[in-house]
Amino acid sequence: MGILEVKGVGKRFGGLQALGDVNLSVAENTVHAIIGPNGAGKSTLLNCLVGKLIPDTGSVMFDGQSVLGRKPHEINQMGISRVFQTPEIFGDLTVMENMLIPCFAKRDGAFRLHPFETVANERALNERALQMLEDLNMAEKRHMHAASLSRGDKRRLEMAMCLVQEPRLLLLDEPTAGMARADTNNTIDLLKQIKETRDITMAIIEHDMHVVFSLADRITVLAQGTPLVEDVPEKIKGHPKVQEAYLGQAH
Amino acid sequence: MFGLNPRDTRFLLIVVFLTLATPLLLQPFPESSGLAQFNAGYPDLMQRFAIFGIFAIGFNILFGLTGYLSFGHAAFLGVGSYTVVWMYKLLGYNILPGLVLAMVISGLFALLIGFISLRRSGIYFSILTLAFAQMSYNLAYSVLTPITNGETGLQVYSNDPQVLMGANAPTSPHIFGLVMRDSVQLPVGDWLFTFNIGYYFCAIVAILAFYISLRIFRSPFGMMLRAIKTNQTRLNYTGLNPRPYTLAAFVISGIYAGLAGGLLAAMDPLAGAERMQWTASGEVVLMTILGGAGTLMGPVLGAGFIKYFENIFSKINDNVLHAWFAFLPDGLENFLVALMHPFVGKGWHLTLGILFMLVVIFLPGGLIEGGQRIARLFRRRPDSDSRHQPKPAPHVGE
Amino acid sequence: MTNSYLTRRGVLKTGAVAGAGVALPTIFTAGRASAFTNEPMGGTVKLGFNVPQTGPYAEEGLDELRAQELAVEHLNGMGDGGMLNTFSSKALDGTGILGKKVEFVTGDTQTKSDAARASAKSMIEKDGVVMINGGSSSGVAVAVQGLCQEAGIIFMAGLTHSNDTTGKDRKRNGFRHFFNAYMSGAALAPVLEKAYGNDRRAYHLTADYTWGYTQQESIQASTEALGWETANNVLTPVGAGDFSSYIAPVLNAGVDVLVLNHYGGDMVNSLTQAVQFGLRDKQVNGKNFEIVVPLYSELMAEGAGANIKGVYGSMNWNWQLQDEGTKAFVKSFGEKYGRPPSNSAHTCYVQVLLYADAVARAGSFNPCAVVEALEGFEFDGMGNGPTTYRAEDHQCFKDVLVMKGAENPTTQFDVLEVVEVTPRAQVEYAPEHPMFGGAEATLGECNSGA
Amino acid sequence: MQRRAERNFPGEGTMEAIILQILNGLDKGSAYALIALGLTLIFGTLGVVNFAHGALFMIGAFCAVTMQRILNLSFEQVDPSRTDFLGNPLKVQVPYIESWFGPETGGALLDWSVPLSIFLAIPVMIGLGYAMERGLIKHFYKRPHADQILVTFGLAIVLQEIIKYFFGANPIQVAAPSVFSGSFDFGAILGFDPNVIIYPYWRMVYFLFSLAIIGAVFSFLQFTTFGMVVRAGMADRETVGLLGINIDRRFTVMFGLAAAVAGLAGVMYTPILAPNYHMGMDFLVLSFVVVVVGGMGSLPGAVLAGFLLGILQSFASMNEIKSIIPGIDQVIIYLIAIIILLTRPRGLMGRKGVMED
Repeated sequence: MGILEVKGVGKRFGGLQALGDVNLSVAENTVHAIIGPNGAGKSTLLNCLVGKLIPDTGSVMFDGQSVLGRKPHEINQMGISRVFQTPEIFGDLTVMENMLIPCFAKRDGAFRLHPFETVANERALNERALQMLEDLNMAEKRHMHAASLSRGDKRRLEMAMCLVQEPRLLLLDEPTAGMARADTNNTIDLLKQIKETRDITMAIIEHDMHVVFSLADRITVLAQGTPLVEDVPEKIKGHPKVQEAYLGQAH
Repeated sequence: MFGLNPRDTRFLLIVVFLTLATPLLLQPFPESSGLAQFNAGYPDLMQRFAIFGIFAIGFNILFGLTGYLSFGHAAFLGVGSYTVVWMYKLLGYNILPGLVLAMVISGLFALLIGFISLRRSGIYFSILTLAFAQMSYNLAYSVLTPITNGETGLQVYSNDPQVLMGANAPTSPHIFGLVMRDSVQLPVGDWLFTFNIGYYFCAIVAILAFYISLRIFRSPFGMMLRAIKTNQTRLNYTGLNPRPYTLAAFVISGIYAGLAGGLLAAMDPLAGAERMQWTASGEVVLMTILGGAGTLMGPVLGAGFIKYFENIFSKINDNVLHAWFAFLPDGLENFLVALMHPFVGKGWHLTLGILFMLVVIFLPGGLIEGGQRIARLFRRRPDSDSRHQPKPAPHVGE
Repeated sequence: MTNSYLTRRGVLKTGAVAGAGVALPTIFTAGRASAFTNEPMGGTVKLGFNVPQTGPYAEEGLDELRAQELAVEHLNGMGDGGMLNTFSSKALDGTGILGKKVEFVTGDTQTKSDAARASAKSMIEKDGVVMINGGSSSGVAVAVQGLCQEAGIIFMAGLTHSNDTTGKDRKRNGFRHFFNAYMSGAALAPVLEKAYGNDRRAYHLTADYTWGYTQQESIQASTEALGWETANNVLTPVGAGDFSSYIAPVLNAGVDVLVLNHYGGDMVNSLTQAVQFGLRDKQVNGKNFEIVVPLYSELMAEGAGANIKGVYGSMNWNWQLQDEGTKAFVKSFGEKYGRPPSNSAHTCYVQVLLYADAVARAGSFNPCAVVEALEGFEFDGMGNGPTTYRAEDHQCFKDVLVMKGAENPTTQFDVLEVVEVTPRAQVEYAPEHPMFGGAEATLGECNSGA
Repeated sequence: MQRRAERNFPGEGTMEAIILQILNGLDKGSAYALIALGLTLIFGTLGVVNFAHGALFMIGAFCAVTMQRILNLSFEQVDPSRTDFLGNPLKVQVPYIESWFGPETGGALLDWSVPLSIFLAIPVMIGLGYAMERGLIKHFYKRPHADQILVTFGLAIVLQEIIKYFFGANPIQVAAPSVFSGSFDFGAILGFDPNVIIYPYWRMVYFLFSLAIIGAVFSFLQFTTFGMVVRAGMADRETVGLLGINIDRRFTVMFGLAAAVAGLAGVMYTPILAPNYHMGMDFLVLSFVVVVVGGMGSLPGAVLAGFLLGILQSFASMNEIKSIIPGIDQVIIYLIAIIILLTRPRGLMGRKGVMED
C-alpha cells in the first residue's frame, strides 16, 4: 500500500480524453518518476493530484484519505507540496519572508488573524526557516528580493519553501525544464541531497531522461493518457513499449 | 517599545511628534504677511488632514498590501458619518457611542460587500465595489431621503429625541464635556497658533490608527497580505486560502473608513450624501497612489497634499494675487496675476491635475519617493563601490 | 452654545497688548476679549463669499462672485454706488461698514454640502469673516446656514429655492432674499390659468432630491387649486443626461402639460429632449401641449437655446425690469463686466448690501444685533419693489417675476422676457405653512458665538 | 418624501410603451457602446486603464461646439434702430459665412454644423490620441495599473479644465440640422395607432451612425492585415513582437482610432445632450462598468453590454416598474453589473487572465 494511490482516474476535456484509467501507486520514501511524451497527460494527472482539476472518474487517496473535492490549500495541509515548472515564489518579498510564509501556514493552518504579533518575534519559526536556507546554501541571500534571484536560486528557494513545510509527498513538475545543463545538474544534486537526508516521498514529472534516471526509484511511463509500464529504471531503459511511445513521437 | 523594533519605535515617535506639533508646523508664515494665505494651521483643515489620513491609512491596508483596488470605500465613510449623526439625533452629542457604532456598522457593511466582491479579482473586483458604493450613494441621495436627508445632508434638529442629553450638556459634539470645537489660541509675536480640542482628538485617534497599521504591516498577517499581492497561486499551494485574509483586510480598511467618516461627523455634525460618491472613493485611491501605495506614511502625505490644495488653493483669488505682487510695477504685476490666474481659485483643479501627472511621471513611488530622494541627497553615499553586491530589500514602510 | 470660534484678528490684538511674544495660553474660550465670533478689531471687516467655482454651477458662481465684488466696491465708496443710490435705507455712506473698510475672501462650494462647509469653516476659522454669502443650491445653503448658526456669524443665502431653507431648516442667523418654490407656484398659477385655462392634466418630471420634492409639491398644490389635474409625478435621477426614457411615456399618458421640476444642466437637457420628442407640436384633448419650467435662470436659459421659446417659468429678478434700482445695478454691473447680471448675481449683491445696512443701522457687527435689525426690515429700491424680511422665518417677501422664453431674442442676454410681475400679496403664506415645516419649525435662538 | 400622484394606466398601451423604451434604450446603448468600444480597444491592445477616455468623449462634443463657433465667427454691425441692455446702439453679429456665401448657403452650413464637425473631430481626435500615446501613455505600459489610473485621471482633469477655461462651465446648446429636428411616427410604420410611438429623427440618426462606426471598427480589425496584426497582438503581444512586427507603432494608431471613436460618439451626441466640461467624468464610471460587464478585452462584449445596459436602464425608468421598486432606475446599471459579474466571472464575453491581477 503506497502513500499515494491513484485508481482508475480519467479526465475529459470536451472531446479529448486527456486521462483514461490511470492507476498509480507511490510507495513511501521513494522517488517515483512519471515520464511520457508531450500530451501524454502528465500535467493533467498532476493537476488532479493537487486539486486544481477534479477527475471525471476514479479516486485519489493520500495516506488513506481521498483528496478529491478538496481545494489546493487543503490538499497541501494534508502533506502534499508542489514545485512548479517555472518557480512560483513571492517575488516582492525577501527570501526570508518567502520562507516564513510556509512556516506560518504549517503552524497556523488555513487562516489565523494575528495582526498584533511581529514576524521578528517568532524565534522558532525564524530559526527553522534559516536552518532550511542554510541547508540549501541560500542563507546569505536571505535579505534579497526573491524576484532578483537567479533562476537556479529561485528553484532552490521554491524547493526550500516546500521542504520547510516537511511535506510527506513532494510533487515536482518538470523541475529542470528550460534550465541550462549546469543548472540541471545542480538541481539533480539538490534533489539527491534532499532524498538522502530526509524522509520524503517524491513524485517527479519529467521530460529529461538524464534527470529521471539519476533520481528515480520507480518509473511510470504515460502515453496518451494511460500508463504503459511501471518498473524500476533499469528495466524501463530498454523496454520496447517505451521506445515505441517515444519514437512514435519522433522529435 | 510598544512591541516594535527600535527603528519602528523611532519612526512612530517621529510621527507622534509631527502630529502633535501640527498646529505649530502648519503655521509657518506670520499673520500679517501675504504668505499667510498658505498657512494651514486652522482647526478644520488640520482635522481633515488627520481624518483623511486615517481613511488613507486604512485604504492602504487593503490596496497597498493586497493589491485589491477598491473603488467603493467612500460608502463606508458615508455609513460612518450617518451612524454618528443618527446617534446624535437619538442619544445626544457625546461622540463616543456614535464612533464605536460607526466602526461596528461599517465593519459589518464591509463584511457584506467584501464577501461578495472578493469572489472576483482585478478590475472585476474594482467594478463590483464601485457598483455597491454608487448604489449606496444614489439611494442615499434620493430614495433613502427619510434616513439620510438626501442632498441637504443629515443633521440634528431641535425636536430630535436625544434621550441621553443632560440639561447642561454641550449642544455640539463633545466627549464627556470636552467640546470638539473649543480651541486655545496662542499668539507669539506675529504668529497665531490654534490648539483645537477636536484636532487633538482626531490626532490621537490617527496616531492609534497609524500604530495599528504599523503593527499590521510588521505582523505575519501583513506578510500574508503582501504575499497575496505577489503570488496567489503559491499561497494556495502553501496551504493557505487567500480569501479570509483579503476579507479581513477589506473589513479592517472598511472599519478605518467608517471611523474616518464618524470623525468627520464628530467634528462637524452633518453627513452629506456626496461623501459616498465615486469621486470620494476615487479621492482616497488618488491619495494612496499619490503618496505611495504600500508605504506607511505615503497615504497620509497624499491625503494632506490633496486636502491642502482643495482648501488652500481654491481660496486664492485675483485680489490675493494682486496683494502678493503689489510691490511690482503695475504692468509686471498684472502680467504675473494673469499668468497665475488660471491655476488658482476656480482653477485649483487644473493645478491638482497637473501635479498628479508630474508626481506620477517623475516620482513613480509617489511623494514618499520624492522624500527619499531628497533624503538621499543629504546623506553621504558610503557604499558607492558596493553597488554590485546583492541589494538588500527596502524595509517596508519607508 | 459654548464659545468656540475665536477671533483671529481680535486675539492678535489682545495678544499683542498682553506682551508681544509671551507664550502664555492666556486665552481660553471663556476669557476672550471679543464679544462675539470674529469681532472685527482693526480698520477692516472681512466678508466670506462662498460660491461654486468648480462643477456644473461654476458659471453661476462666477456671476455671483462678480456681483459680490461689485457690492464690496460700492460699500467702500468706489464705482458709481449702484443700488446704494436707490436703496430706501440711507445708513450706508460709502465708507465701508461702520467706518471699517470691507475686505472679502472667496471659497469654492463645489456644489457639495461637505465641501461648502469645509470652505465656510476655513473662512470662519482662518480668515475671521463675520458673514458668509453665496451658493447655488439648496443643499449647500442649508448646510452652510447650519454651520453659521453654530459658529455665531450671519449667513446671507445666495441662490436657494427650496422651501426648506426658510422652512423646516430655518435658522435665526440665516437670511434668504431669493424666492422659493411655493412662491414660484403661487406666481405661476394665475398666469398659467390665463394662458392655458383651468382644465388641464399635468405630468411632472421631478429631480430626485429635496429641492425637486419641494418644488413639485408647491407647483402641484397651486395648479390643482386652479382645477388642473396632476396625472403623474416621475422622479428622475440628478444628472441623468438622457431623459428620453422619462419623456417618451408622456406622449401616451393623456396629459397636455409637462412640468419640468429640473434646474441647471438637467433642465437644459430635459427641455431640449422634450422638444425633440415633438411634445410641443402635439395636440392632446383638443389643446396644444405645453411645457412649464417653474424655476428659470438666465444662464441656463441660454443653454437651452431656441427650445425655450414660449415656455413659462418664474424668476426672482431680471435685468430687464425698469425700476430705478434695477437700472442702477445693471448699469454698474454691465459697465464693469460687459454683461447684464443674472438673478443669482442680483440676489448676492442685494444680500451684501442688506447685511452692511443692517450692521450700520444696528451700529454693531454683533450677529444678534444684525438679526434684530434685519427682522421685519422693510425696504425698497433694490429692484424688487417694496420688500420685507419677515421676522418669523427670515424669508424676503416681494414681487415675483413670471417669465417666458422670448420669441425673437436679439442677444444671448434676452432669451427670456418678463410676462408679469406677480404682486407680493399673491405669493405670501403663513410662517407655519405645512410646506414650511408647519408649526414645529423654529428659528431657534440667535447665536453670536459669545 | 413620496409625493407622487398615483394614477397609472395599466394594460393600456403596454406594447407601445415597451417598443418606445427599446428605442430609447438602443439610443442610450449606442452611446455607451461607442464609448466602451474605444475604451476596450485601449484596454485590450495596450493594457492601459485610461481614465481620460471620458474626457476624449467630452472633447469630441466640444469639437462640435468649436465648429459651431467657427462657422459663427462674426463681425459686428451697428444697428442704430435697436439698443442693447445698457442703452447703447445694438451691435449685431453677422457671421462671415453668411456674408460670404449669402444668407442661404451660409445659413445651411450653419444649420449642418454638427455633421460638419465630424470632419473637424476626426483629425483632432486622432491627433490628440496620437499625442497622448506617444507623449504620455507610452511610458506607462510597464507601470502598475495604479500609476496609469493616476496619470490618466490627472490628464482628464487637465483636459476638462482647459475646456472650462475656454468654453465656461455651462451647457452649450448645439442644435441638430433642422431637417432632423422633429420627430417621426415610428408606430405608424409598425402598424400602431398614429401618434403613439413618436421618435426624434436625430436619435435614429445617432443609432444608425453608431452602428456604422461599430461596423467600421469591426471590419477594419477583421479584414485588414493591420487589423489582423492588432488582433493577434491583443491575444499575445510577445509572440507578435517576436515575429518582427512593430506592434507598438500599430498600437499607437489604435489609440488614435479609439480616441476618434470616442470623439465621434461625442460629436453626434451633442444635439441630444448639451455638452458641458464635466460630461466626460459623468460618462467615465458608466463606461468602465459597461466595459467590465462586457468582459475585459472583448470588443463584441463591450458593444453587447452597452446595448444591454442601455435597454435595461430604459425599462427601469418606466413608471410601472418604478412604482414597484422605487429608485430602481438610479441603481439598475450597478445592480445588473453585480449580477452579471457574480454569475459570469469575466463579464459577458471576457477572456481569462486579462486585468485580473
